[in-house]
Amino acid sequence: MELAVSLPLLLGLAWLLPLVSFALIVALGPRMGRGGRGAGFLASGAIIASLVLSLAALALWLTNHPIPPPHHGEHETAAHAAAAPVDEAAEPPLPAPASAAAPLAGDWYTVCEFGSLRLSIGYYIDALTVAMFVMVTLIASCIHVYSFGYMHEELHDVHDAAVLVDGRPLRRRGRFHRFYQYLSLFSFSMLGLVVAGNVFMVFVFWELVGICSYLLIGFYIERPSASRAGNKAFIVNRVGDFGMLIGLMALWGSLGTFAFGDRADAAGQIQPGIFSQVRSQDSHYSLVVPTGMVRFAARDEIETIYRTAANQAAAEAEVAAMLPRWRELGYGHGLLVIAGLGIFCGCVGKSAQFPLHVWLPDAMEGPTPVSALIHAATMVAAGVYLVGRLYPVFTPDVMLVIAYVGCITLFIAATIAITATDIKRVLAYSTVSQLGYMMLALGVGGWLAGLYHLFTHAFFKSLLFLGSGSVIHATGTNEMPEMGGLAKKMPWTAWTMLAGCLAISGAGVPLLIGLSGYYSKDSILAQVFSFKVHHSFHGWIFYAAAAGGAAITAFYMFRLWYMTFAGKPRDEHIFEHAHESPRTMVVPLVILAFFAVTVAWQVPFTNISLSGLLEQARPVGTATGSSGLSMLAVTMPAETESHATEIHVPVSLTAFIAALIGFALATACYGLRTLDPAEASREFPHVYRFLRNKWWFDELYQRLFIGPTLRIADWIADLDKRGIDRAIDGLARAARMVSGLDDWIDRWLVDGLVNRLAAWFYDAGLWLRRFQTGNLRQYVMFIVVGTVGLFVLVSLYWNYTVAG
Amino acid sequence: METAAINWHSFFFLLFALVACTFAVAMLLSSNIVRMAFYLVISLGAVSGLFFLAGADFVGALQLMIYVGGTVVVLIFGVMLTARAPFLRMRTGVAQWALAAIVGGCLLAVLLQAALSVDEWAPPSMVGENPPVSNTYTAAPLGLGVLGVRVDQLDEEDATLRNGMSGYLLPFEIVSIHLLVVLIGAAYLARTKRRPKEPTGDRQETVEPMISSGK
Amino acid sequence: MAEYLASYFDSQWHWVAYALVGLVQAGLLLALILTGAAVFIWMERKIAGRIQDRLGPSRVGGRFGWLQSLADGIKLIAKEDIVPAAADGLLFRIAPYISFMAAFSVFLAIPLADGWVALRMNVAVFFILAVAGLEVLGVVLAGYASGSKWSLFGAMREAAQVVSYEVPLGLCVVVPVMVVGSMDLVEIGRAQSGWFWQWLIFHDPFTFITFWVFFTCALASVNRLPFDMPEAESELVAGFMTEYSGFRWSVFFMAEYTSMFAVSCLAAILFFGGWNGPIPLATMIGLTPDNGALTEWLGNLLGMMNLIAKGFFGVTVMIWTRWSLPRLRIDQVLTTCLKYCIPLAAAMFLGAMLWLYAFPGGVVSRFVQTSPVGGTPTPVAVVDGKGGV
Amino acid sequence: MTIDLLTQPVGVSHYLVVGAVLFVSGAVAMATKRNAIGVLMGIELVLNGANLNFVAFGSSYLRGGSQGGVGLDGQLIAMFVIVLAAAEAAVALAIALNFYNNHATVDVDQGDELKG
Repeated sequence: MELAVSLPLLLGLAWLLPLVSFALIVALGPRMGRGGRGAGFLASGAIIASLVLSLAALALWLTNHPIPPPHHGEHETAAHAAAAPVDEAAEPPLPAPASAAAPLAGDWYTVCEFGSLRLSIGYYIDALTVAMFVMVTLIASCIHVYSFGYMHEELHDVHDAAVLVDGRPLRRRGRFHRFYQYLSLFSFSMLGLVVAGNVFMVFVFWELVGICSYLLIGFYIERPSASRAGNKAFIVNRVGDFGMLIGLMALWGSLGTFAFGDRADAAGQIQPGIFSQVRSQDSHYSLVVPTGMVRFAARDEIETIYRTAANQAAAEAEVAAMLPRWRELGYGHGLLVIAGLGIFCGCVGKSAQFPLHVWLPDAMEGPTPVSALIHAATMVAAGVYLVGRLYPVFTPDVMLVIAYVGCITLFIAATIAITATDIKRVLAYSTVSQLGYMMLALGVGGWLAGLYHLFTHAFFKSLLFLGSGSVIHATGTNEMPEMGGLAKKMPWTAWTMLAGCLAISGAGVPLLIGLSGYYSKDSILAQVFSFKVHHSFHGWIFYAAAAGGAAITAFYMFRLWYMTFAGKPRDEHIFEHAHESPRTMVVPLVILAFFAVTVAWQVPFTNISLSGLLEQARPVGTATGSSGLSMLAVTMPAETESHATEIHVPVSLTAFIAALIGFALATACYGLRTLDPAEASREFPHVYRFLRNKWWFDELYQRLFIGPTLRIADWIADLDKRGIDRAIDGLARAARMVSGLDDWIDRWLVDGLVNRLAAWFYDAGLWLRRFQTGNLRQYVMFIVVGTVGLFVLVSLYWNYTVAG
Repeated sequence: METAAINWHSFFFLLFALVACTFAVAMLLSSNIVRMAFYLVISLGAVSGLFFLAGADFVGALQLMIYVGGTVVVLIFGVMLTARAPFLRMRTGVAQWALAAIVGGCLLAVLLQAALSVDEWAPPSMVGENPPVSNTYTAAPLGLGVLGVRVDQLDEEDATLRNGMSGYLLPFEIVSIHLLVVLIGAAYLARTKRRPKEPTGDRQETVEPMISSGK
Repeated sequence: MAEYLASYFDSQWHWVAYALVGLVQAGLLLALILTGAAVFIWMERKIAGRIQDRLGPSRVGGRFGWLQSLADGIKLIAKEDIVPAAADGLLFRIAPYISFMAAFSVFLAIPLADGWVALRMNVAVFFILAVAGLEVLGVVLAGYASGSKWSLFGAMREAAQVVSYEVPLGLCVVVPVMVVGSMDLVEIGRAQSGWFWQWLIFHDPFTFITFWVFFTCALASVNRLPFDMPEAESELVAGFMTEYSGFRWSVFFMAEYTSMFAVSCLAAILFFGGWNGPIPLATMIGLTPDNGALTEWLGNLLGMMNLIAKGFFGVTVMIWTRWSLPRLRIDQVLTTCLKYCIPLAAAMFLGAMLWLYAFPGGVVSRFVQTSPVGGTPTPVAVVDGKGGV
Repeated sequence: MTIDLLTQPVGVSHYLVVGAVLFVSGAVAMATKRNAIGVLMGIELVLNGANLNFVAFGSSYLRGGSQGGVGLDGQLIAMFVIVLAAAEAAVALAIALNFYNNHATVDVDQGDELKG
């Protein structure tokens, strides 16, 4: 089958299977096996089938688009890169990308079409889509299987000790099936978000994953903290989505299309999508303000032209002639920036970036597999994914904003993670921090670096979360100070988690080989370093934050590991009861650990590697550095520049040393206990409290937004009560007076008449009542007498001649 | 004139009519409920004989089956409901009897006057002939009549009458549904509920379980 | 026959001839029934003896005790006629005759051979069902009039049982009526002339099953074991017959055997070809109406013997059943009727209807390629415009 | 006279007279019987009287074999009356039983709670 047919088919099937599972579980739910056990099998079967289909799609993609051998400058074979210095000058700027790896864009189904508004279920498939599919389905499969062990309590009635009803633990029915129902819905939504072929569809599935997140955070709905966290996540995301809507409106209002790719309409005419409008072939795929935006911005002038021109054709010609001029004048540039910022605003919400990052740590109220799947590996990465997907739209200024947001986020989150004691919270802040890394990389032009980190992070972070879940499952607590020494009790969990810690810290032999995090983090740092070449001020800030962040990352990760698994048990009771998790939970851990270590490696004896695959999906025209359309004169370095030896080598060493410092510090404080962390917190009480209270963000928002909102609401309520209600009361009083008058008329005039009549009838009835004696036999007599009487009457008065 | 041969049809008519009327009046005059039922059965049986004589075999058999059979059930109820004192009598006052007799007499007079005053209803002049009493076919024409095919009106001049009016299919169906509803309703009405205190009830209690065992 | 006799009288005395003929016919029928009853009682005692590993009556009348019933009868007639003090005298006295009359009246409409029927009716089946149902009247009256608890219980049970079983019985009877297309028993008998595979029981699987339901219900409606609730001597002394003795008691007894014989004859006519033997012997040796009145008469005589033999066989089976099966409880009796017999009969009714719809000509005659010997069943309801057929 | 009756064919009027007697007996029974079952029996008699009339009107024999009257309709109506009378009897008996359950008697004179 042709690739253009088979790929959408495969991915479409992989996408819809979880929906089928969801629908079936909704319909049958608790009736599927004992305690709804069947729901788990169904959902897992669906997602594993999706995984198989996605793998088939990947194989199909790779056979049709072979990855070229990694030439010099390719990142993951660092030794190779070091051996063959990059000849930057000899390499011409990348031309238009090879059409071999061109994305497949199209529609499965058109929902509706109103004029230029065309809503459709479409697809946009490139290497990134395929890779995301494999990653999402793989991790989701692991988590589905893992949840069999983790959620087994939900198979029967649950006593939730966290919620007290009348002083006793709440007893409720198990929700095993519901958990899998939500997981299926989430898998469907996430895959839909990935495969989406237009911004409209992206938005729909964006909200769908949001609602899944909301439902799953609030899975233990009886716990006030869980329902509050769910609401928080939902509301905070609304703030971001509001900006995203603005961005979407800006795009659609000016470009007239939602679709990413080009589409041939019924007449065979090519309808350009967003990407080809922003970076058209005419402008050699560099970012220009698209014609639509220019015309939108210059609509007053165009109107004038149309008023003055002789006919339409002439007016159109004049407009066409004026377009370059307007473009030069910067018409529509603001619109493009607004579109980019708006969309990024949505990504900020979903990916928990700096101002809106507060929801993610609270989202840890949900079950741990959910945290691993949604709040670490996939959904929160959707923001990064969307930035990567819409990369061609962002102007350098927007990119700078993205970079700053990412930079701030990564630093803040990393610092908070140092003092957190809840094992899941540490991981949550780590996630926020890593997402900041990705944003930073994308912001400084490192498209590949950002998305690369997305993939590697997905594996090791889901691994870490599942490991923490395993620990929580074994100990029944989230607090690290109550753990310790668990490595003896649960070796599998401990060692797989160690692999995850190493991966996230970027462990490896510099310039030679490392775990997956080593490659992605190195490429981010390299890109930042390369950016520093052009903008030393911004660059220094970014670089310092990134390198410092790397050190802090290593510190808090090993702090976590040591506090949990090493040393002596701090709570003997918990330690006694700890045990290794069941096989359904350990096997996914091992699988994910394998991928956390190896996902960035090249497949032996082939050219296949993750970075090579992603490179195929690089948006047209973003490979080269650019400085166009920047109001702040920002120049984005080309990503290939970062492969240069003079960048690569120092960055590798910096990263390695930073990680080493963090590791050493953690070992000293928590492993060997030569340094007492408590002492540090005593010595810097303000810093400690500052970090401990998460930079006072929640309190700040309380003061800034929530408090004023409540005050305004109070005020409006007052207005309602005092002003509007009183007016209505007065009206009602007047109405009562009028009705009192009516009442009098009704009672004395109308009713009086009717009552008098009724009284007469009543008297007549009383009189007639005497005939109803209740004596059956008397009635028979009445009937007989009546019949005879009638007969006599008829005989007397009936004219027999008529009757014949 | 030679005395005409006896008309057996008339003979049996007189026999059955006499039986029917006699036992109807006997039922009226009796005050023992079981005897009343017995007289009623005989009266109804005689009426079914009259039906046979009128050439309505099917209706006659139906009368025998349903009425007479149904009266057996009435009998049982009579036994059941009056079982407290074996031969319970409920006296009716003489004045009421007199009143009923007067009114009933008036009604009878009116009806007889009507019955005898129409010439068309007078006996046909077929002295000494015995119309066939049996070997009539009534079941099939009745069935066809229910369906709207009238075999008795094939030589009718009015085409609308001849070619079938709608028949009685709809009433027939309604009646069948009606019967079903009545059965259910009767079962509902007669179901055992709380009972008032029995003044003297040994006989009652011995009868009751037997009836309820018929559920 | 009546017209023939009447020709010897003056026209005003014709009624004497008619009355004579009527009396003679009734007497013949009565003789048949009474003889039959006597024989059945003897058979019952013999069969019961054999089944219980005894000899039964063996002395009266020489071998086999074949005059035992007669001796019993003489003894019963000679007994004192006792009416209890608490009884309702009139009803107590009249009740046995009502029962016997009902049982006897059934024979009015049963054709003993082709055309040999006291009163040929086109609704004969219906008539028989209606009249047979009257027997219960006598029982109920007897039970009430006896003024005895046992009698009342017996009568109540009888009423509940018979009224319930009339429903499946009627449904079963409708099946052969539907197959033949007539309620006239003579027509039904004629429709089965020929070889035994023309019998209605072999007409289709549904009629086959219907017969067994019919037989069960017939057993119940004549109060034979295992359905003899009204008598139930182990529970109710003798049920409605407790207070009876002597001749009245024997009348009840005769009524019972007469009804047994009647339902057996009815079953024979409805399902087993009536007067037609398994082999059309009469037709083979030329005893048909075509060869003159005498041969017709002889053929009919043969047919009558045939029918009586079948009726006897039916009664024998009933006796056999009685001494083989234990008695049911009253609730089991009614459960059998309402939960099994009625649904089964209704299903058979539907099935037979569909079968007729599917195979209008019948199946057996289609496979067995012999033409019916006694002529094909005549189609019913040939409308002649006078309401007759 | 007697001989006349025996030799003359019967006509519709004869039946009507019998029907009238039955009807009046029934009506008077309804009016005089205090026993609910007796009242029911009176109703049966009344219906039978009416039925007799229907059959008589529909019978061709009673008209010397000639057509006329109401034809088959008479028998059909009689049939419906019989069937509906069975239904009526079932309900009436159920009511009587219920009445008995509530009043411990079947004297209809006791059932005058709804009098005016």
